[in-house]
Amino acid sequence: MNKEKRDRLYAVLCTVLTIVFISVMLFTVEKMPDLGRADNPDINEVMEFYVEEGPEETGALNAVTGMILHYRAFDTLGESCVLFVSAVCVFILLRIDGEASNDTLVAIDRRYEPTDDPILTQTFKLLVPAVFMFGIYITMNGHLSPGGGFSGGAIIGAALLLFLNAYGLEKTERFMSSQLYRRVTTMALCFYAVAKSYTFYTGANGLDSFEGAGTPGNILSAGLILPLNICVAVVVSMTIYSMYIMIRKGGFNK
Amino acid sequence: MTQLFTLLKISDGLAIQFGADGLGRMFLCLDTVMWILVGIYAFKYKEHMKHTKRFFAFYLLTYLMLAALSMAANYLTMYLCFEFMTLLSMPMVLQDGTPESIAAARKYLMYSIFGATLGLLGFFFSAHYGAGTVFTPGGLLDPAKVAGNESKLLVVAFLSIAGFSAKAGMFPLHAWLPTAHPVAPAPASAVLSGVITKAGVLCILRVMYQVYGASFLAGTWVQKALIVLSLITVFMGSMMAYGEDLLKRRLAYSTVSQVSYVLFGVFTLHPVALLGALLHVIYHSIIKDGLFLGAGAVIFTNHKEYVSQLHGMGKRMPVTFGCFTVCSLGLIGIPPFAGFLSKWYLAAGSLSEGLPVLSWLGPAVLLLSALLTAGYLLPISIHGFFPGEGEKEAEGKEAPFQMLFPMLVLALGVVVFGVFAQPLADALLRIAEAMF
Amino acid sequence: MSVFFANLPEYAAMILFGIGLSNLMLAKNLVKKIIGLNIMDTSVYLFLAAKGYVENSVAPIVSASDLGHIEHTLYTNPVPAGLVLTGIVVSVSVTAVLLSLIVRLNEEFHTLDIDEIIHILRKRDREDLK
Amino acid sequence: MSLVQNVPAFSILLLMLCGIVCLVLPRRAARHLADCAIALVAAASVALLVYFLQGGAAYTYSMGEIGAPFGNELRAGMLEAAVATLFSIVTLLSLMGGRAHLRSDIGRLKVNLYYISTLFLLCSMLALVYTNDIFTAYVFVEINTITACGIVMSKEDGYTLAASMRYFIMSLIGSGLFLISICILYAVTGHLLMSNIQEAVAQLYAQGEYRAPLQVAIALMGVGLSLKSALWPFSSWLPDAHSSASASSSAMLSGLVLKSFIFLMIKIFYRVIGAGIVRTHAVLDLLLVFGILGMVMGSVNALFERDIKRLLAYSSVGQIGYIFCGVGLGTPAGVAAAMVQVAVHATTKAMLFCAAGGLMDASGGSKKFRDIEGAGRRDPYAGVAFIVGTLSMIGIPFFGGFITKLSLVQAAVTVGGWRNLLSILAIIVSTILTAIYYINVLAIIFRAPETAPTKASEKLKEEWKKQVRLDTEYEVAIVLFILLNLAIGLRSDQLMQIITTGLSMFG
Repeated sequence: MNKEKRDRLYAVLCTVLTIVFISVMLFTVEKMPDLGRADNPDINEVMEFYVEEGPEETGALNAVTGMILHYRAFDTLGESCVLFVSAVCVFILLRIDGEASNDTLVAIDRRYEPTDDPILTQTFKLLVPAVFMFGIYITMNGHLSPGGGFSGGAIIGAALLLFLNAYGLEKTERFMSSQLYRRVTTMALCFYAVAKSYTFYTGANGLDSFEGAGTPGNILSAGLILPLNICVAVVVSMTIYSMYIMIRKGGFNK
Repeated sequence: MTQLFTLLKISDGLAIQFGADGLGRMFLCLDTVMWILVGIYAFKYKEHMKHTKRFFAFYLLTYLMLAALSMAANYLTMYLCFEFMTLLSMPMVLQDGTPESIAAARKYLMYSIFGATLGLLGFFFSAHYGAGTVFTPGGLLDPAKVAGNESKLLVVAFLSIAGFSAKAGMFPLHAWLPTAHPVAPAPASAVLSGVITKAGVLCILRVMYQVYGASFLAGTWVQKALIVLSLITVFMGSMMAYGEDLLKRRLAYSTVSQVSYVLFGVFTLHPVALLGALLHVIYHSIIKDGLFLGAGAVIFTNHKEYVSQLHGMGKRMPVTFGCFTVCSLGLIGIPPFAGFLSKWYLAAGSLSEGLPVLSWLGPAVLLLSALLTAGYLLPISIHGFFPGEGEKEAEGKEAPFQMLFPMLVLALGVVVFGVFAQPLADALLRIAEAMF
Repeated sequence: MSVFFANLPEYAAMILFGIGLSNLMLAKNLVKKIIGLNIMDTSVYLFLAAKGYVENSVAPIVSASDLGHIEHTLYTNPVPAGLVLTGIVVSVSVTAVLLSLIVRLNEEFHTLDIDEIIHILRKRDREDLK
Repeated sequence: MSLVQNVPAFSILLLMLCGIVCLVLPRRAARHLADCAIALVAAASVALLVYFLQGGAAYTYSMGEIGAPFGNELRAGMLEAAVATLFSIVTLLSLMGGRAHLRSDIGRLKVNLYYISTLFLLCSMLALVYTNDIFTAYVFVEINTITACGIVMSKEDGYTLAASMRYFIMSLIGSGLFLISICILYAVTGHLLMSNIQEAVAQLYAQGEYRAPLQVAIALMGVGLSLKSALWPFSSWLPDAHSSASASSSAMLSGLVLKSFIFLMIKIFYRVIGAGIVRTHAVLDLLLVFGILGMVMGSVNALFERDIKRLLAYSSVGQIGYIFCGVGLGTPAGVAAAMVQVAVHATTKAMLFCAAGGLMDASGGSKKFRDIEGAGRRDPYAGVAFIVGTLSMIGIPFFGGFITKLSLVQAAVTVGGWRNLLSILAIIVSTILTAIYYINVLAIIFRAPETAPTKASEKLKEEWKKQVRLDTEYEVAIVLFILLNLAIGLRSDQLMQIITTGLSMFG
């Protein structure tokens, strides 16, 4: 059975498999609880607790952020680790260490830098401060308004890339060096892990923790949630920037 | 099994336990005597061999495992010793290191491991369906557990017995014997065919009589199939040996057929036939070791491996060929010598067993194969002593005395056990009765 | 008829999942496989978001004033929203690793077809054996 | 809550912390930190196991002070503690065993990245073992997949990159299906914690509501996780990935990563859905049939291999078939047999992969059979390791393999019917095939140089003559592996007792 026949058979098999899969799933979804009805199984005491007692207990008006960073914090710690580990994998793959001379970089055309088109650089220079401010606002008010560490971090990451394209590699690398990346990411994640293991330990063993809720509504009201939001934002933005620089240049600074 | 010695106990189901019963003691004596005689022979034969230290190390380790096997008190210990005896006896086959010997050793290992795995399957089932684990005459299967699924157990019984018979060279799994013997050094092949095949027979005896129990297997398709297989081997072994020119391969084929004599006696599940089988175990060990040591002596002194080269060798090597002839007569079953009594009991036991066709077909095949045995053994002696005028007589000198002494002892044994067989037969009859 | 349209977003999600799955299995080009993967994951998040929706309700962000007496039926379910957030981060990181793998594979084999890459590797094996 | 009950959370968070800190440490410091962290976690798991052996009951450890149905939870029992101990010890030994290969395979500056991936791999495996919340399980399944690819990719040659791409795509299909089944279960029951879901599912089954979504969710869960743990039809990626990675990575991949997904599947079948409901479901028969096919096909493929690591990888596919056969039988005895095989295969296969690394060192770094002739004599540690591995695989009593076969056959016999017949047939066939190709390997690595009709090139001949300098860490690791194997073989009764009581506590 030569190659084409095998590929055709594989293609036919896959399409048939997918069609069967879609039909089975449509059949099951049809049997599932209807959309939006108030008495669905998932509108139960868990959801009620998160929406009603959540804000008082955690001080976060945004119930989703309260749930993510206080009740299901172990999940979100896993989340940040997923980001961290994927950054490590990208380093393993793309980072060119030390001895790679300039011509290898040119050979893989990783020295490519867009010619600085005046219109773009001027608009970027106008946009960069606004985007930074917006990102920081989203992160800081994560527990009071929609947003939080992940979305704020993504916006700050995007702002960093804008800065890189506006001011070019040399200026960016003056402050975005490899040491900075490693130290800041490690500090943020270590703070996150240590803070959360403290709350896990005290919670599980029934000790009372200092984490007060403060008066819900103003910035410092949500105990640990604000610092954790900042850490998550730092990790997310750093990861986005490092992945971009790895694919583009294979390293932080040469 | 009177009192048990537990070497290692993991749980009630898994333990290494040893206990001496009649059967075990008989096999232990047989192994020990054979090992001493062949050992004396090997001390002289080792001048032809490289790596002699390695050979004797594995020679003794195999003896250790054989002794442990005969003393094993439960299925697990027996399987463990059987497996290690295979692994330790394999280096003796590849002693010369030639590519053929490596191929033969690998074939030997593959057949034995295949057989042992089937035996392992038997252990799993006996562990699950058995009342206890120690060998008990009449079988250790718990009737309550066995009630529903006899057919399943019969299949497993057939597979495990067929597995162990791989070592005893029964028909479907016999191919390793004719390839292993020509390449192995003479003492190794003497021990391999004389005693190690009997280990397979011992395992089959234990499994048939002391795990499943004679009553469980009597009259079933398993017994009939096994008897048919053994008869095929008996006939096929003698036919193949008849046409074989390489002396050691001829003797290997004769081993295949003679051990199946024993298996035929074991499978008929009748005390007298079992007595015949046990007697034949002893007689065949003595005779086959004598034959192989004779063949080894011929190879050692005059480097002649083919039967056609031995015309007139009897005059040059009178003692060797004398013992060779005595052993051949014993194997054929001529009355005053050892072989006759065992074949007699085998035939008597099979006839009184009453299985429809097989009870008379068995003795007929045995008789026919006895004639064939005469056909492939006597010409060696006849041409050896009375070569025709025409052919050129082979030159050569007699083997050294250290090699002749074991052959003489064995030949003497064939005569003694032939004539004064009654005490031996009574002892073995008691063992045979105790098995049911 | 209303029953059919009751779960419209879930139907869309399942069909999208099927499309993503088939794309992931059938596409020759690796980048297309990654696109298929993203379609698959996004469809799951659509399914989750649809599960959290409660008719005429608002996002679960309470105002400071009515902290004491919150009526949970007015708000949508926050749990699926949290799961979607986590899921999106997982998809982002997995896609990043896959894309960097594709960059390295392209540098090494100069092709984006995984079957061709395997073919090249098998040829390398055969040369070593000779 | 005594101190030792914090061990599950402590070990996961400690590994996470050390993994994060390794980013800033240089190569040597990262190595020492990784070793100490894993050793500490191993010791803590042993302490937890002793706590349970002295009669401690299974307990749930809620992360943060919230009650049951709300926050995240871990659940620890005797079985989880035993599996965690096994995973951490085997990871430590694999790292030690493959240390020489780490220096040669991985770029000097990237070794600390390798240690980060290993630490997070073990952290995610322990999280999968302990977690009582299915969405946390999904998150750590993803970490597991990414880090497993990380340790394969760190060797950075053409084979590993292609292999990890195929592995990644196959795994992502698996986790996509797993995520869909989690969403369906959540939509139907409204809970994410395993014990709460079980109550809701039992109640739904009683009322007969949402029967179709539950059935589909169970089926997707089974297919998704078996896809990730290389059950036979989905295992085309396994031989490339495990044979091209460096010695310690393939040891960890083959020994542990596949097992963590299987343990998660057992946990979901028996704690999320409940034993009664799962036994009536057809997915168990599906797993049984594919497990049986895997046992046979894995061994058949391994027969024709001419490369030591690909042979071991194909034999892993066969051994995984044993585990799925045990799970597929559905009875507690079947699951116990599967867990015994998890323990035995983890130690044996990891040892064999480290020994294969030693063989490659002794024969100029080549994996081909014709180059490693007589390597067993040049590197006696690898030789003895392969002997012990072969004896265990053949099923010699008082070795690991024998205990697996014994417990699996006894589980199959109690089930009876076609399942019993097929699984016993498969066990016998796969044992014989395994015996054949392992004896083949022994014959090759112990062939005396002068008798071997080698086709090896001249350059290789002096390579063989050169005395092999083995580093002590590799020797210590192999010796400890052998002792671990013998311990499992000889203490099998206690292992079986731990597993059965663990399973009874499991529900």
